[in-house]
Amino acid sequence: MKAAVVIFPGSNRDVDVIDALTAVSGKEPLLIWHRNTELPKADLIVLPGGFSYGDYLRSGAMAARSPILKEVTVRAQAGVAVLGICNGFQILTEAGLLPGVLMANRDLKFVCRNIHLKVERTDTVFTERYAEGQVIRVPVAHHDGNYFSDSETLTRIEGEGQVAFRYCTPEGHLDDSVNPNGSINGIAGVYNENRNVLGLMPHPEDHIDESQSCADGRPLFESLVESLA
Amino acid sequence: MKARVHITLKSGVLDPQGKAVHNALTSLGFDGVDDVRQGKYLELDLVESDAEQARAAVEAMCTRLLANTVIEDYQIELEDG
Amino acid sequence: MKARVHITLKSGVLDPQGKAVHNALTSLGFDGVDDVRQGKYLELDLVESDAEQARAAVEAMCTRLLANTVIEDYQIELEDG
Amino acid sequence: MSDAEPIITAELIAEHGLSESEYRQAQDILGRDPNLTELGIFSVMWSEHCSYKSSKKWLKTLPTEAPWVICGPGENAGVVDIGDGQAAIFKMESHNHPSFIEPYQGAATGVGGILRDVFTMGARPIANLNCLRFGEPENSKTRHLVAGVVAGIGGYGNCIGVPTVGGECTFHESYNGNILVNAMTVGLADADRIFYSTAAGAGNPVVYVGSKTGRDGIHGATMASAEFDEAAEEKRPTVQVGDPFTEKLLLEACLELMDTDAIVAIQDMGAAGLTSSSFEMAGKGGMGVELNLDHVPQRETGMTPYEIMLSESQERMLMVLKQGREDEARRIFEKWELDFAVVGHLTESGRMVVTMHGAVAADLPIAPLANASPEYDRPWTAASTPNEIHAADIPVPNGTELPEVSVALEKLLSSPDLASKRWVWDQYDHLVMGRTVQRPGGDAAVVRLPGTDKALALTADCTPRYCAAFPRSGGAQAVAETWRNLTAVGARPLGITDCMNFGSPERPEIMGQFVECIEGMREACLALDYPVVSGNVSFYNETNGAAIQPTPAIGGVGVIDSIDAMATIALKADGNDLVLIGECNGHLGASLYLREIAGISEGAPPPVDLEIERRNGDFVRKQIMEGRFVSCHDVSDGGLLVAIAEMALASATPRGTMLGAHLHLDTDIPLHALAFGEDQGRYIVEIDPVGTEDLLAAAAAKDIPTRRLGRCGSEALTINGEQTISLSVLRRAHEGWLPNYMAG
Ligand SMILES: Nc1ncnc2c1ncn2[C@@H]1O[C@H](COP(=O)(O)OP(=O)(O)O)[C@@H](O)[C@H]1O
Ligand SMILES: [Mg+2]
Repeated sequence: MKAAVVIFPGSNRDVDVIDALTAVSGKEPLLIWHRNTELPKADLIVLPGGFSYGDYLRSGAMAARSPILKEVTVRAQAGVAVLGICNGFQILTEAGLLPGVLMANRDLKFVCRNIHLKVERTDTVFTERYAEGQVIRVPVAHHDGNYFSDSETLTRIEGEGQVAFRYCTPEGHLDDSVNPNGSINGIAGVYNENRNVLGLMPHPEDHIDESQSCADGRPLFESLVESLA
Repeated sequence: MKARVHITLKSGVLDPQGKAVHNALTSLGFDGVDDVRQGKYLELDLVESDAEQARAAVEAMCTRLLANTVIEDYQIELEDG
Repeated sequence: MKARVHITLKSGVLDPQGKAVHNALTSLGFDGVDDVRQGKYLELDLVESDAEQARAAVEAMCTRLLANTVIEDYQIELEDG
Repeated sequence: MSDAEPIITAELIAEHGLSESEYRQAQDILGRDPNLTELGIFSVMWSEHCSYKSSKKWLKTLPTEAPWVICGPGENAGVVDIGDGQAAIFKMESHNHPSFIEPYQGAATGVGGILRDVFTMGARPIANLNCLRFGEPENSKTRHLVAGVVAGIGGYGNCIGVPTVGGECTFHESYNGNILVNAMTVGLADADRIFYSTAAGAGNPVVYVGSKTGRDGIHGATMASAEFDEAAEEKRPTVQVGDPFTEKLLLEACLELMDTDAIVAIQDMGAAGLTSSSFEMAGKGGMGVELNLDHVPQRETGMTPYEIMLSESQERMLMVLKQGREDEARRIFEKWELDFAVVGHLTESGRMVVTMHGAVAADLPIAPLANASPEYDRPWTAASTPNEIHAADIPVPNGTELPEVSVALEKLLSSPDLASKRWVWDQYDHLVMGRTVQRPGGDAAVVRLPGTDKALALTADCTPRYCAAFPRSGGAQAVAETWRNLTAVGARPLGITDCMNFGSPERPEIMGQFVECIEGMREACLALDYPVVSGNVSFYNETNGAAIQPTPAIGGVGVIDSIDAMATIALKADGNDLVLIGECNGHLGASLYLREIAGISEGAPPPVDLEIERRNGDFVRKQIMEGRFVSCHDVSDGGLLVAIAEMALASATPRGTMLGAHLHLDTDIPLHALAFGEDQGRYIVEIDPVGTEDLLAAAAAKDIPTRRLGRCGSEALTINGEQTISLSVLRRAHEGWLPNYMAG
């Protein structure tokens, strides 16, 4: 699998995802500077976490309008796998590649802690290494992760099975008390219609091996390596 | 020419910032507040001096960058300056 | 009665947000912008119907909570509503 | 000179914080009266904050050397060798006054400033810590200050993408009008690629990079050196707004340029901005500088030389480049969309010649300002010896001992100083970079070094109530506690940075606190082979004549040779033995038990026997490195039972189940003194029972006292088989206080 990581000014979890991709695939990803207007050929495009352009104005807003996003959009429409984590998710929604928006967390505070996620489906290139209904533990670290969409869109993405992950209890129950940011329906990640674009707020790339206290994020990268090899 | 842009959440969209300010005011003893809504405010200094042109430009800025029209409304005021 | 409050950075105080918006507008090809300043905008619904009383109350809210006058200015407009 | 050049009056001199004799000294240096710009330069260069004029004499007594120290105090940050060609670079700095006035921005720019101190030396920052002191919770300002400061620290560190992995956060009325916000950064560099601030090479260009200069924070440095009074709060001087996004760009651009060999010297523009950075770089190299302020990137129009020289705008750096390398450097900064300007060059003259609009705005000799600032031997009085408190004199409130112990434990764990600070660190991204192997909540945070099994252990500590009770043992204890925290995770302690927060040095009793804390620190550093490599002094932390508790915050850094042999505090398995290493004397003086349960704030703090400290710690560390302990926790605030409870609470699984212990606390000292006494130099370890006898024997062979405390098991703490304390109740108390308080 050949992966390309797009770096924006202010990206800061680029290191984390580069380390994860390298550890799991054995190959270092290509690094693409945001000003590039051309993307090399790649099987996977990653938009990493961070604070692109400081997240000033709205998170992801300015990066979504940078030249490279035009290229990313073309590739996404052509079926190339695109993964947006945290700020990457915010950028994908701002660019219109994924439905909905990410608003400020319900209690207006940055939140960094482990949460549990229910894997909603395992028939995608991102999740095939997970078990049906599996609950995984990964950290979140964001200020604007409160997923919102109008009710029409919500009905559509729920109906089409575009929800990728939901915040849940360790036992897999949906419960507002474990929703770290107030996301509607506990949504932590969504796919596009074709399920080749995934955006999620939590950080699977920070739970890759046991020294990080848990390796539940690893299968996501293993899925990609396996299906995109 | 100066443009003043107000970006506010669409009605129906939850406004946690406004709610937090409201709660804080109440706990400081400011009782007579029924509701608080928070938005963004931008002041742009424009080279353009023709009002119509200026409005069209700012309109474009709003839809292309300044507001996320999924959840936000915007309002533009122009002012000679 | 409705109060509209604008909270802006004092002149001379660095406005990283405004600066970033300005840069983004420029790189999107909006050339005719000389400067951008970003502030906050609040709409308060007040029980009070007397303008003078209302202004005094909002004034107090601004100094005690809404603005930090070390770096911010505020401006209050009242509106019957 | 502009026509508006004011006359230098006595009033103007006083406003600039210069004493009469200092002004006379300035006249002597110049051989004439200074103009306004020059007066401003003298004022900031000779401010307490920049010149260390009251503290220098005493700071010099601290041990700063060890074979592994690459660079001690005097540079932007300290540097220690951590093996394999790598170096750790670290420093702690205060941003107390600005944070009181504008908590979010004050704290945020504090983080920004300390980050620059570290990456200016060529290090990539890999971790932040922070020491926070707030007024009593009941004070009407406290909640707002906590919320703002924590959000500001997070806002800056999270955005720039450096994990904030540890710190402390306590409350006391003495900080009601003077909170403390001390920020620490640790960076990583190649040991042979360290960048220093000594200017060299006449003709070399002086280059300004980063953000533009505005009128912000003019006189920040003198503000940090002036007492607060009600009027100052009224005046509300300007504070700066931080721009972490620009700092992130500045960081990447500087590191990119540092990969070349174009830089001769580099220094961030912190307090006193362009003035102190240019004077210090030139002063160290014995060079002169010609600065042309017309070239300084400016955010505002009509700025005067005075304003440009004194501005404390953030996110700026000053460098001396090799001649001819300007274009190469410029390309890098332009790629990162930052300002880049050649603002002058070095000369052989030894003078700072500042011009603007074609006129000379200031012309001063550098050495007398940079290297020969005033130095004071301020009068100080020794602290009186506090009275010894005997456990037997501290009655157990209701006669029957046992229930009191459990009630006291719950109360202590939910007291402001001991309550969990999860509410704080949840707002800090403590995981970004993906290398945090011990998160906040343990004894020391542990951050893995990329590509290796090694790690850095980091901690920050101080116990101000000990320092207030008896500064000398308080100073020693602060150093020892960081050393112990590093040891408890299995790290070899390498060195410390300090942030000395005190009241006005012009008062002999405050100066005495400073002198004696330093003396205690000196003794501890010597005994533990644990040098001071960087630090910062913040005086004048007082309001209306009431000073803060003396607070020498210590940041400690150690190295773990293999993370496989690292220890954590969480209890691990049913049936394991719990053993105390170190001696119990039941010392209750100046303890939290005394303050929180008995309502008494007095008595001598626990004695710090540094020889015992070293012996016990070296023993524990060796055992951890050999993989003998499954968990380890040092005993500090709150004493033995609090430490055991912390270990049990830390064992919580995601589903909330916890592992408790059956404890045998039978002894000749009263139970409450055994449970809550704060004797120093102690560790609790969890060990597989097959190894316990060997451990006890190995300790005995070194004359190290040990005590079997009991065995892990059940979901509660039981004491002497008589009393059961529910862990879920303790957890609720421990985790609940801060969020409940903040929601209030
Ligand atoms: N302001 C803070 N920022 C980050 N972590 C903090 C802060 N305050 C406390 N902590 C964390 O809480 C834990 C307990 O702190 P403390 O009581 O000072 O520990 P100790 O007694 O071991 O020195 C530590 O892991 C510490 O890093
Ligand atoms: Mg400890």
